[in-house]
Amino acid sequence: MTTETLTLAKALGAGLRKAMEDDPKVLIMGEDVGKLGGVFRVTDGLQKDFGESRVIDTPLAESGIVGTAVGLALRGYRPVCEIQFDGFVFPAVDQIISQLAKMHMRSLGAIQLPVVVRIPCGGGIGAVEHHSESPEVHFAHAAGLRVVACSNPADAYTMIQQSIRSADPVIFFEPKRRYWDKAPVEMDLAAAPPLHQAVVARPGDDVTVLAYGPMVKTCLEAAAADDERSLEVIDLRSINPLDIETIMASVRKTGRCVVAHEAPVFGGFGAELAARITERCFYHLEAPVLRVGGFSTPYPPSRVEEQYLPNLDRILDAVDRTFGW
Amino acid sequence: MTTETLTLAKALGAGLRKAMEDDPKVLIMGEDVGKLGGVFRVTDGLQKDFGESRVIDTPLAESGIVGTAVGLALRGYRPVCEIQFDGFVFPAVDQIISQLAKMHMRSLGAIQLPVVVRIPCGGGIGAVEHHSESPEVHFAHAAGLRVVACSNPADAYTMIQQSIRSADPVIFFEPKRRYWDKAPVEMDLAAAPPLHQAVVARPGDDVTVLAYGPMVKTCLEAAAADDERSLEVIDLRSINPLDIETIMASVRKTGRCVVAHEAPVFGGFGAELAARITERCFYHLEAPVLRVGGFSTPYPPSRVEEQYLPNLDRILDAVDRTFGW
Amino acid sequence: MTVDASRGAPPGTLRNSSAELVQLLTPEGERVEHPDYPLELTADEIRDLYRDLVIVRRIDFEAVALTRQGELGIWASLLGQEAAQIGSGRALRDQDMVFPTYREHAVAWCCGVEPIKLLGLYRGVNHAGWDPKEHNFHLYTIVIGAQTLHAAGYAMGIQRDGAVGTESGAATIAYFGDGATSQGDVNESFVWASVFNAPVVFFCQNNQWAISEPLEKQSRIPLYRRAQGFGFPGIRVDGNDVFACLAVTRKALDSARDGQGPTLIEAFTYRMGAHTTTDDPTRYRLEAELEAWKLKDPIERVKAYLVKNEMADSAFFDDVDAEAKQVGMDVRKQCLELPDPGPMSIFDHVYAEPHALISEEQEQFAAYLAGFADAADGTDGAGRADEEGNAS
Amino acid sequence: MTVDASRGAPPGTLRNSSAELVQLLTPEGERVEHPDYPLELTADEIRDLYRDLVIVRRIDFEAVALTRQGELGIWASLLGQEAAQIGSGRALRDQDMVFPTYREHAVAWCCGVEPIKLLGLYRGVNHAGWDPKEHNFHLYTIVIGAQTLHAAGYAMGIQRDGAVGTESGAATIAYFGDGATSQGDVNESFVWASVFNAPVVFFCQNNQWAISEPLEKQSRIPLYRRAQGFGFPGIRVDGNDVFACLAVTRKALDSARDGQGPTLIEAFTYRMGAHTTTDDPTRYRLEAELEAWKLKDPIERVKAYLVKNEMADSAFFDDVDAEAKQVGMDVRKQCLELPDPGPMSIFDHVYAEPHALISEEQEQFAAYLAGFADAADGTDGAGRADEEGNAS
Ligand SMILES: Cc1ncc(C[n+]2csc(CCOP(=O)(O)OP(=O)(O)O)c2C)c(N)n1
Ligand SMILES: Cc1ncc(C[n+]2csc(CCOP(=O)(O)OP(=O)(O)O)c2C)c(N)n1
Ligand SMILES: [Mg+2]
Ligand SMILES: [Mg+2]
Repeated sequence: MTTETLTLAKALGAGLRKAMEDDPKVLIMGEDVGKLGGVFRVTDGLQKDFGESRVIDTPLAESGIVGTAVGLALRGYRPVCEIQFDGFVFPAVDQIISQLAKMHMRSLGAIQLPVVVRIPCGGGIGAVEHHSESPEVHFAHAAGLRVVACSNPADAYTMIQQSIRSADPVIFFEPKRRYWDKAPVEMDLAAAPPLHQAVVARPGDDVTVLAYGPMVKTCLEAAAADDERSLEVIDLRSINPLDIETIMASVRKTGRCVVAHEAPVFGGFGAELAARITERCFYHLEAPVLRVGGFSTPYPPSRVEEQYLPNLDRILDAVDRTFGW
Repeated sequence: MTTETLTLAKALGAGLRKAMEDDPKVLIMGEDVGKLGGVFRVTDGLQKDFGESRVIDTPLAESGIVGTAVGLALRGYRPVCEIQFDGFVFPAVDQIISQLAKMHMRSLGAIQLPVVVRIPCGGGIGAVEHHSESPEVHFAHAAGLRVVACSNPADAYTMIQQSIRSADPVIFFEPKRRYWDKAPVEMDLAAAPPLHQAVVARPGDDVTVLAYGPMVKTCLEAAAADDERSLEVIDLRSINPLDIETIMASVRKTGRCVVAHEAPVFGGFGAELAARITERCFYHLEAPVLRVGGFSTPYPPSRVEEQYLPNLDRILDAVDRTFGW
Repeated sequence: MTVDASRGAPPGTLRNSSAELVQLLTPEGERVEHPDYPLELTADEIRDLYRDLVIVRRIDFEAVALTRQGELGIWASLLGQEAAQIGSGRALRDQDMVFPTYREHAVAWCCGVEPIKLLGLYRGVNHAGWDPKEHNFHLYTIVIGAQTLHAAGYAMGIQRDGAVGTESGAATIAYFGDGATSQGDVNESFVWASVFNAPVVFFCQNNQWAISEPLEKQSRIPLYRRAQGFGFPGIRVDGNDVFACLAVTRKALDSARDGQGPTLIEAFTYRMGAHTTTDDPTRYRLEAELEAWKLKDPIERVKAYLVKNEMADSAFFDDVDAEAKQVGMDVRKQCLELPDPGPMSIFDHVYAEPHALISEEQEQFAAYLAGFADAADGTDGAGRADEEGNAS
Repeated sequence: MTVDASRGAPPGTLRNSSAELVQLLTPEGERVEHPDYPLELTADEIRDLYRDLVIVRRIDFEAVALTRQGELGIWASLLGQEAAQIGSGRALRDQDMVFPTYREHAVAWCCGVEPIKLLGLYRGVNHAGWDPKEHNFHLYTIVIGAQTLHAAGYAMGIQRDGAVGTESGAATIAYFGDGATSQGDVNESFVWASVFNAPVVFFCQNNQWAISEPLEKQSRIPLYRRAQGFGFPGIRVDGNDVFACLAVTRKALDSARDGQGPTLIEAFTYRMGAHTTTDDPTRYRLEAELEAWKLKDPIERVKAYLVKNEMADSAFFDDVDAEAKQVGMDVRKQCLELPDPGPMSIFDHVYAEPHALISEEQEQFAAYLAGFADAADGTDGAGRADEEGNAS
């Protein structure tokens, strides 16, 4: 067991590097992933070490990136596509939802498409419009995809490798405002939980708080700040498939649940969580599952984004409300 | 008050024609909408009567259709775009979600985009793949859009006109397997309920059944078939904004609720309904809101679609289960 | 091939620029030579091409009939496009990979895909009935243009495998229609193929129509010139001339395999039938156009050539007809025997690896169906539940 | 402009094909004539162009400085592209409509958009600070290429208004970069514009880079030739030559307004600065390239021309510098004064008409914020709640 202290961005880079070393079929492709190492430097140094044929600066077109990745996977490669920012995944939605997601089923299992689409997501970095979106529910709803979100450097390192090894396509969300967070990373994959397992990030007794990606840290801070109640924070890690067992065990214990994500609440993934949990834990719930998320508006200008994004106060406010029911 | 008996497709055509007569700025655009009148003949005869400059056969590209419609709207027109089938809206998702939906907000209200995007949706007509999708939640989740779904000829006629008059962009879902259903249509718009109002399609006392688009008819059939219980069927008509008041009034009365749609349950619009209803009616609910929908798989080959689509039996099974809680 | 800077042809001329066309066999069955496309074919080879053409037309005919009889949900007929597909399909080598639309039945034939396998999609029993790897023939793609990017990516994989510029060099061929040239994806695939110099042949069957829309709605200049804008060669070939399609595609594939990068081939042809069996072309096009194209029939000219050159006698033609008829009857029989999928098949192959949600829904649905079986009450749902036996 | 059928230029030549370039003013300030682009400018007009160039560079400089000082979140500098933007921008008439990217600050200047209004987006106080209708200058578009379709659609609207081919004819101009040419949307806009013969000028500033990617990643032939593939004229102009950009754009706009349809202009220029203030070009490009382009500076050559032809004396240059400095200082001051949006502004303008969900969330959030105000307990959230006063 070796441990290194890395930022989340560097942990992803290390995971990508490891995957490329382990399997010569792994390719990196996207805009500016080569010499520049991506705008967040996640792929820094990879082109230098693995060459231009494995780390491919592509033309500027997201549908093209995913569409050609599908073709490369058909030829036996394992492409890892980078979408530069969340807001730029939409031109690729057709290739992702109609092609990538469905091909295994359409071919009656003859074709596997082990493609990973990395998407830096979420707000909080003071960016201009289209650079702070949280489009996860679009992919969670598209059968045939696996959808995961890492929240910390250790998971970033293992989950990216597990995703690349997956025989199915994986949409991999990276919490961009956590790219610079540092933490110890266990470099031995064997120790890691399975890709689609949720983990209790902080045990507690009074209320279950569910989050994934960037919101995990915020929820942990909220839990730490609450002196009165004991919050159990679960990092979902995977949103499709969902580890409903871990969630149920917690909610049945606490009887209360708050879900937090950055995407707008309306039609967001929190809706699925709330609906599913209520079905499973109806008689255990002391209050409805409450959702904290972005408002049902376009992502606002950055000078007001802190108000838009769920923060510690809004999460604790929701926790309070579950006790007031 | 004049009434005509029309199919849903013809009612839409009549509504479009009326809108074009009323306002010279209204345009129709899409693939095959001209001479052919669209593959479902909804725009039949319009090009002949209004000319090629108002009924535009476009090049074959959905992003282009919506993107140029945005431009036409910026110039003061009111384009009504037809997407030939649900599965072909994905190439236009970027123009819809990142451009059409956001422009009013981005311009601080300076720009209005009265664009309607008509999407024939859902399955049940024995079609090949990509022709039976139910992508409504993608748009419901995208702030800045209004999203509606008609279920019968009378609504088709009025709702399309109301949508065209809307100052905001409207995604307009048409239940393709109901295109040939006939019913009397009241030709006077003034009598119609507001676009975003849900209606009680069949009053009942024991359980609330929520549906929109193609599932309304199925739910009404289920209600008629249930001899034991009295089902109140609500036709949502609008899914964003949602007429939560009408829904709440019903659920508080019945204490039970079943939601039906064709889209996969996981991450589908039913999740939002279940979550929101539970928040509002927590102490009124005798059972969790149950969802009946497509499975979390790609839409299957047509010879098995009747098994995939929620039918009368599956709806009544869910109704039963709400009583067994 | 020279390209002028003109602002596009006036409407009408787009459909008529035979001057720019590579042709090796006239509609009358006369062999013509083209300096860039020498083609040597033995009598056997020509007879084989003829046989191919006749058989695929027959398969298509049978499928249209099956649709009329309600045995298929829909069918996209290749009538009129046989030469474009057989010519290009016979230019393929085993190692090449094909990315078809939904209409490339004759290319499938060239790749050895059993005709019956094409019918599953149209009957509604599956989304694709063959293993693409087995035949190097990818799934049919219905979303217009999407497959062209797959072809470009696959070609980049060929490059990465070092399988370009060698004896056993491989290439991909992407089929698409005239309408498809308007899609972003198709143009992006041109960007990718040219920038990476990938071994792709873009084979556009310009059948003059995209459902009801004539070519003028997609372009104001001949489509083969699109390639110019991306810096690779474009060539227009008589799509009803199987010799020319063979020669032109062979050269383009050789060039791709050899590391010379992509070529766009526009096969100038005509959709003799409806767009699909649900379409009604009388609403939008003139009978006269169809009549004019009948004179350019892709099969008749090969027959005329064979007869003129005494390469075939009536016994041969009778044999081919008989064989075609037999293939048609086999397809019909196999179609009627295609098993319906059982309800539980809905959950098959959604993921390659186990997936909790699928397993859960699968179990729930099985239990639900079992409930009907237990009750055996003869309702609609229960009736269908009986089909479960067919689930794979 | 002739186009050969070559398979694309070998790498490197793409950046160097000055032979194909329309140039009216050399880097040394020598006036050259081009038969297709006669241009008569008075001394006043030339001085005005010079003034424009200097002022927009100064505004840009100020914005970069403001970003360094943390007053803007990011800035996309136009350094080096002033001539392309001023030349094309000054070719516009009032009735024309501009569809910019995020870098067209100098075009905005030509359209009368007050510089401060451009800063809101970059400071993060709004997504766009101007009314597009007021200036016929659309919102900045960040999603690469999306605006080109808006321009094509708007141009179709101009056609429908009968405002083509008349004295007061109007046109649209769509700006985009070299990288954008790979996007599906941009190619679709070429299809639309050509098929409908719409009055659009596509103005591509080829500044050689798309963030870190050199032109070779987007195309293997010069970009202006892309238009050939769609059947409309493409022309390459020296993008650092304000005269040539003016003349070429004027002609293209005239042609569009006159009903001759679209033109693609490739303004061959160079991004002298970083992609944006968050970019570090030393990671991917050589200093030498920058040095070479410094010799082609768009402002210096106009200055040299003015001096050589005794059209301006040092007093004039001093005046312009002073004016530019003043504009810069004004922008700085106005920037610091830009009010932050209040939290409740999040809900403004999401819809043009009342929307139940927005109203509900708005009320809930107001109540939530009011809770903090009541408690006045000084936590983080409450602190922010105080900003609510600024809500519009
Ligand atoms: C993205 C997309 N949009 C629309 C359709 C509906 N559609 C099916 S075929 C077709 C016309 C295709 O024309 P073309 O590319 O010329 O091919 P052809 O059918 O003539 O072979 C259309 C519009 C589709 N399948 N995919
Ligand atoms: C659809 C989309 N993908 C990616 C990006 C991120 N991005 C912003 S600018 C840029 C490069 C643009 O290059 P070019 O078109 O040459 O314009 P330039 O910035 O050089 O003016 C990229 C990749 C984006 N804004 N939109
Ligand atoms: Mg066609
Ligand atoms: Mg550039």
